[in-house]
Amino acid sequence: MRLLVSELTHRYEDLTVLDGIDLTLAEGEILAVIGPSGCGKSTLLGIAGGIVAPTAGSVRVEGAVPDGCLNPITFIFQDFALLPWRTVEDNIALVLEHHRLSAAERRERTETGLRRMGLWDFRKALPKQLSGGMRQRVGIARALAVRPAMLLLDEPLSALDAQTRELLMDDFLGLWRREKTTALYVTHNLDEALRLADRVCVLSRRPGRIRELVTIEEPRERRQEPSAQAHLAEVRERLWHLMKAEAQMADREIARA
Amino acid sequence: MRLLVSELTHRYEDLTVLDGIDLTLAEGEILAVIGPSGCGKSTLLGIAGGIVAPTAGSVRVEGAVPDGCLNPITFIFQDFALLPWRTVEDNIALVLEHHRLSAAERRERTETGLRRMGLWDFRKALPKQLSGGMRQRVGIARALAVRPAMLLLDEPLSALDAQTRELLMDDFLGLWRREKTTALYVTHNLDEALRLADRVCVLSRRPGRIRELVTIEEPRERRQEPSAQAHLAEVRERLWHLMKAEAQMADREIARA
Amino acid sequence: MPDSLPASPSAMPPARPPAGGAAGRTVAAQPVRFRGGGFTVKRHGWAALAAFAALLAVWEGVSRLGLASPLFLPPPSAVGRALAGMVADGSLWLNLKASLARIAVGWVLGTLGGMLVGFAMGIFSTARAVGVPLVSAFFPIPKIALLPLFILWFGIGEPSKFATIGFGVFFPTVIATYSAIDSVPRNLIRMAQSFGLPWGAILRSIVLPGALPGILAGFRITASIALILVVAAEMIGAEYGIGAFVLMAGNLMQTDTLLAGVLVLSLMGLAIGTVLSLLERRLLNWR
Amino acid sequence: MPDSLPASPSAMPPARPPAGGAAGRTVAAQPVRFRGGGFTVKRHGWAALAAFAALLAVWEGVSRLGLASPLFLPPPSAVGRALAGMVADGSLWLNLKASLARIAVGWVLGTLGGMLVGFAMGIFSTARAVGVPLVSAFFPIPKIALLPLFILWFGIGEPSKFATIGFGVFFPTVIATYSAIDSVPRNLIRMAQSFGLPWGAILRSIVLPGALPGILAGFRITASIALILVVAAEMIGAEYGIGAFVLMAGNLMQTDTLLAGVLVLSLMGLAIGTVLSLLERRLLNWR
Amino acid sequence: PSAALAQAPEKATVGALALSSSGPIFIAKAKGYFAKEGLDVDLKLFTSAQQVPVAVASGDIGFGVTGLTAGFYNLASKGAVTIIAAQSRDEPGFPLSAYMATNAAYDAGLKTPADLKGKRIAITTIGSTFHYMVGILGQKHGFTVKEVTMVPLQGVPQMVAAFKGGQVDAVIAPSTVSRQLAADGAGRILGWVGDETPWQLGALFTSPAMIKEHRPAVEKFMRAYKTALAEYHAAFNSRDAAGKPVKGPGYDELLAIIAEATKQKPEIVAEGLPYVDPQARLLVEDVVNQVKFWQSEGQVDKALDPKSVMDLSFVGQ
Ligand SMILES: Nc1ncnc2c1ncn2[C@@H]1O[C@H](COP(=O)(O)OP(=O)(O)OP(=O)(O)O)[C@@H](O)[C@H]1O
Ligand SMILES: Nc1ncnc2c1ncn2[C@@H]1O[C@H](COP(=O)(O)OP(=O)(O)OP(=O)(O)O)[C@@H](O)[C@H]1O
Ligand SMILES: [Mg+2]
Ligand SMILES: [Mg+2]
Repeated sequence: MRLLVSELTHRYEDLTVLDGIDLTLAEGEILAVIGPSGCGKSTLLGIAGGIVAPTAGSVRVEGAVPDGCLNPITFIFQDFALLPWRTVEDNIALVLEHHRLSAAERRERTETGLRRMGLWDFRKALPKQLSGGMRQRVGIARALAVRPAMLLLDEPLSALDAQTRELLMDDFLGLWRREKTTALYVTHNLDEALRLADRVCVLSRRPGRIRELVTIEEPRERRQEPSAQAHLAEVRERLWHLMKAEAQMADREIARA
Repeated sequence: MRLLVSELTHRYEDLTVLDGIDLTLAEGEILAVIGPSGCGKSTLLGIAGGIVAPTAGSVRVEGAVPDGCLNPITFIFQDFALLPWRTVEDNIALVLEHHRLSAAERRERTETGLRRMGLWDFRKALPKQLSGGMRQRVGIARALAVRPAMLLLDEPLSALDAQTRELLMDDFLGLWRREKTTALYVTHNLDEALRLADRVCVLSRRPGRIRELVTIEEPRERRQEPSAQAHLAEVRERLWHLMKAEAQMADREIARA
Repeated sequence: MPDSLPASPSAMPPARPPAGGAAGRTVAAQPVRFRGGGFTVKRHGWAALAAFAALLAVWEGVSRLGLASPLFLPPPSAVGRALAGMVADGSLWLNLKASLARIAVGWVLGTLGGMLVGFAMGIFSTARAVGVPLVSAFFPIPKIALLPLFILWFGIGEPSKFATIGFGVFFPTVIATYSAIDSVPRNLIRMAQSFGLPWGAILRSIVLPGALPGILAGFRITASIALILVVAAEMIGAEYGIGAFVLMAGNLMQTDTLLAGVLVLSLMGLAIGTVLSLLERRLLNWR
Repeated sequence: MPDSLPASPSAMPPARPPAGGAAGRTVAAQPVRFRGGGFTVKRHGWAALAAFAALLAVWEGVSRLGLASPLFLPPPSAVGRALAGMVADGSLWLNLKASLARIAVGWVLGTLGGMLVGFAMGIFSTARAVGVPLVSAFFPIPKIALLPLFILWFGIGEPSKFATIGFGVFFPTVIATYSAIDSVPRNLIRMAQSFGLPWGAILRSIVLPGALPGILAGFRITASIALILVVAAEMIGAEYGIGAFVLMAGNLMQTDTLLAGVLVLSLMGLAIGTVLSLLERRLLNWR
Repeated sequence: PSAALAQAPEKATVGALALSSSGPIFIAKAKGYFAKEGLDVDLKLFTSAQQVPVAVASGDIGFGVTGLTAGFYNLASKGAVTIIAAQSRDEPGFPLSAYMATNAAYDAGLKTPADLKGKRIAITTIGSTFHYMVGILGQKHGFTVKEVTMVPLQGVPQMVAAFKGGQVDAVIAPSTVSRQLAADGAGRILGWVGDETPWQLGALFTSPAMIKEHRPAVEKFMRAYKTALAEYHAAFNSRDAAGKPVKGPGYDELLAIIAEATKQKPEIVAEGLPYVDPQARLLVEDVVNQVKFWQSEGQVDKALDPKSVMDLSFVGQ
């Protein structure tokens, strides 16, 4: 599925957070969005997912929807958003409950998700019994259960420790290799963007405007190889250069009380 | 100040979290401690700081204490631990209040901390009005106000976004260049350890034992230079190799309910 | 995939889910459907006033139309007249003054005692272990059942009234206080210990301000309880007081005067609630 | 640095802080001093029993030594005898049954009504805006003041008793419910919306279970209130009931019987508290 | 009404307090006099006199017997209740309520009821029978209620507690309570209300609607009530020349009925049996005085015509 964002502007009361965003995601593309804190990244994602109503401008989708898709545009959250009172498998079942699926189909989808994410042995566990990494795996399994056409990821790894982050990035790469789902990936972390994205969209400090769209030429599969490092270091340098001043200023800005 | 940890073992009820730790920190050394989640890193730091009473073994200190030191062993916390009801300057003043300092001395220490951390304009702000990075800067200013001989840092950057993390690492480097304070730095993040530490202590999964003590040969000041990258990449590879299996297993371990 | 699928797959789940395994579809460009919103609290300043006005209108209407006998439900106009009468002959102020003094003293005593015990239970494990069951045993004892004993213990003067209100306020304050102390973030206490702050300073600078929100929330409940108990308290030989006034009106079956007294209690409740809101906004502006 | 500095600088702040700017010192190897601990709640199962035993002993002692007249404060042995008498002649069960039925029905009605209104106020902004001031106006109205009107409105049978308890329970339940709904994490609701869950499913699967802890905490308060109000309720022409029993014992100045009745109320409070704890442990095991 | 309807017993409920002053009602019920009239009468017991007329006003019960209070007259003034017959009354030689002084007050000179002027007297509530008793005592001895301090304590137990604790100088207490207090040495009985100021303590009442719509039923109720009254009067109200009680016909049987209904020991009941008029006639003068007294106290609407609170057609006065 393709995403077409045009002339998008958003205001919370009198605070403008997004200003004239124009953006197109190609079928199967992964676009990373980086930008200083408070610049409107989560808002942009919310608008793309139909959770926030934009003040002006439009977000449209078109293109292929996979077989059996129940929720074409699906979020993966930073805080996992698991129901603490449901077991792992019931958390996944939640998003299937209000669809008319056969019991077998429902079971099949839950089980596939559990197995793919290595959660099978933990299907009866409550979220509180899981580590952060396991919880995000549940979040991913839940998203996969609806067979999405597009994933919106809002800093999916930033609540995790660095080691678990590395492990989950491998999971994501495996996922995309199989599914080719279009994805909008919001992050603060240049390394994540460099590892996962086809293009990186750099937003300015609030009100968020597109400062630059940087394409990473190296294919995803080869980015771990030594030969790729030079190009990646160069892109990294360029992105960090774009970011640093904005980040410094944003960090020193007193939040609205 | 030097830190001498010997034969340290700690149990919470019947859960052994640290087992026979022997460790020596040299004067002015920065030792990073990495290890999977739940392996006892925070416990080790708590014991070193006199906040947790060890089950067995001893932690001793000796050596130089800087001029005007009020609290030789001082923590910097992951969650900043600021009093939300106090302004920035009063949060710093808190740790000076119960000492018999002259008003001038107290003012001087607070002001120095505020200015050094670029907080002067925010001295009247409440913590809720600050970004995460600014909050941790207040935490650092507070620690500096007591002129510590040794800093214990428990994942001081892991609650921050990647960009702010980069900025604060620069602050830490500046700090150590001036103060030469001994430091025990707990982190999950290999990049932080590689950027800041003299040596890296890798702990095993719970019960935490020392798996290896890796020395980073490259001096801290030169680690950003291209010539250092080869050595650092090699150390990184080695550390990640030591970590990965343990991290994977720890991540999949159901926490004690 | 069955062709009963809707043409709009955007953010909308298909109305009939797929049963088979045909190939995926392609959809034409279409806007993302909004599916958020709701579950937030917006302010509607006018609504409260409108509600009160509507309530009064319905009440008056019911009486005017003769749907309820004025004995059973005197119309607001009659209640208003009774209230105006109280204002005119000065009895409102006389009664209000007497009750306010009792509420103030009783509430302050109960609150101080409750906070003291609550702090002890919040800080010392032994005090907690002893206190919790005692509180749950004594809390549900109805004050009115003990009135004769209160007279024997405290006489019929003001002390027994202070005691009635004070005991009613004491137990909820104890519970609110120790729960509030439980909710003080432990990391702040560990921080203070790591900087070598003495025990007293930790109590004063961390535990007390950290428990303040919970304690203030408790005040909201105990203020209502104090108002409720002023009637029980003034059962005991009170000459003046809103509670005594209401009791007398009830005994004399003067339902309009009774409701006028109840209205005064209600207004006192609203007033105290407002004061507490202001206090919270001032003291807890750091939240 | 002044030489008045203690030899132990480890985790201990210097007793006399430095005033001047001499050079740093060096200290010999010494263990890090422990400065943590405290401010946690440990369980002391025995303490509660010991406290109750001590309380009873002192009370009995005071009576035995003649420090308090048996009319004013009958010794626990006399209260125990009175209670045994109630058990023997079956009146305990008769009274308990009547009161339990009233508490149960009144509490259930008040709770259902309160949860319904509380849910409306938790979900709809307009209901909230209308409800909050109405609740703060009606909450502090003392039920005993309204007894004469309750008789007129609900008669002298069981309905007026249910109403007394029900209204007492209603308002705290409303407050507990809408506060509990406020505390349901908004991110879970946004998640459900993003998966296209219908409004009713969000309510059922997310808002209701998420609000449960707060609602159960409210039950603790309303259970105590129901016990307190059973006495007020049974002021209205009740033949049997613990409240009526206590009132009658008071009328006959039988203080030992009175306290036996109060003891029964207290034990009911403890029993209900225990049941709620078990319920919480079962329903909220996910916390 | 058809024959079938006439055969089915008519339902009625009567409210009363569990006191011996309600004796005639208990007797009429226990001995089946209501049933004989074709009435199925339910007895509803209350704990406070104030609630009985309210229950009549609300339509929960058809009849009530209890003491007359200001609240009663307020309900009467709103057309909710009407007195149709007498209940008990305070009569010389019948010790129902005692004026009692604490020992301290007695020693300080409170020796007779006339000395109560200027003293602190515990009563149940403003507008209660106790309040009126203070009022008529004042009428007799030339003081107004303003010249005594009445301490309303809502209930007898609180009054006893305040009396024992020395919080008040005096109390007007029911005979059982006052004898107990005197026996305990907590205070002294100064005299009896019946001896000092005889008055119409209680009445049988119903709602005007009842009289209007179910007059035959009211008449049946009255016949049964009067039968019981006469029996009660014969058994308990006889006195010998010295004023000592004489056991009349059926004494033990009726005493047992009342003891059963009030859940008290017969000996206790026997000590406090009040006087009743065998024809259920009211002390009309006193009822008028009561209304005027409450009106002068500002507790009953001045517009109320004292005569309008009574319907004397059933007792033929
Ligand atoms: N519901 C809301 N009402 C009012 N202001 C809001 C709301 N949500 C967000 N904001 C404000 O809008 C701005 C942008 O918020 P947003 O969450 O989109 O930023 P972000 O780029 O995701 O930031 P971060 O990197 O910290 O996640 C912030 O200043 C925030 O305070
Ligand atoms: N006060 C305590 N009582 C009981 N168990 C505890 C306590 N504190 C920590 N633990 C347990 O001890 C183990 C080690 O905890 P610790 O916080 O030292 O680990 P850590 O290495 O800092 O983990 P992380 O990387 O997640 O911060 C964990 O399993 C934890 O659940
Ligand atoms: Mg965001
Ligand atoms: Mg830790």
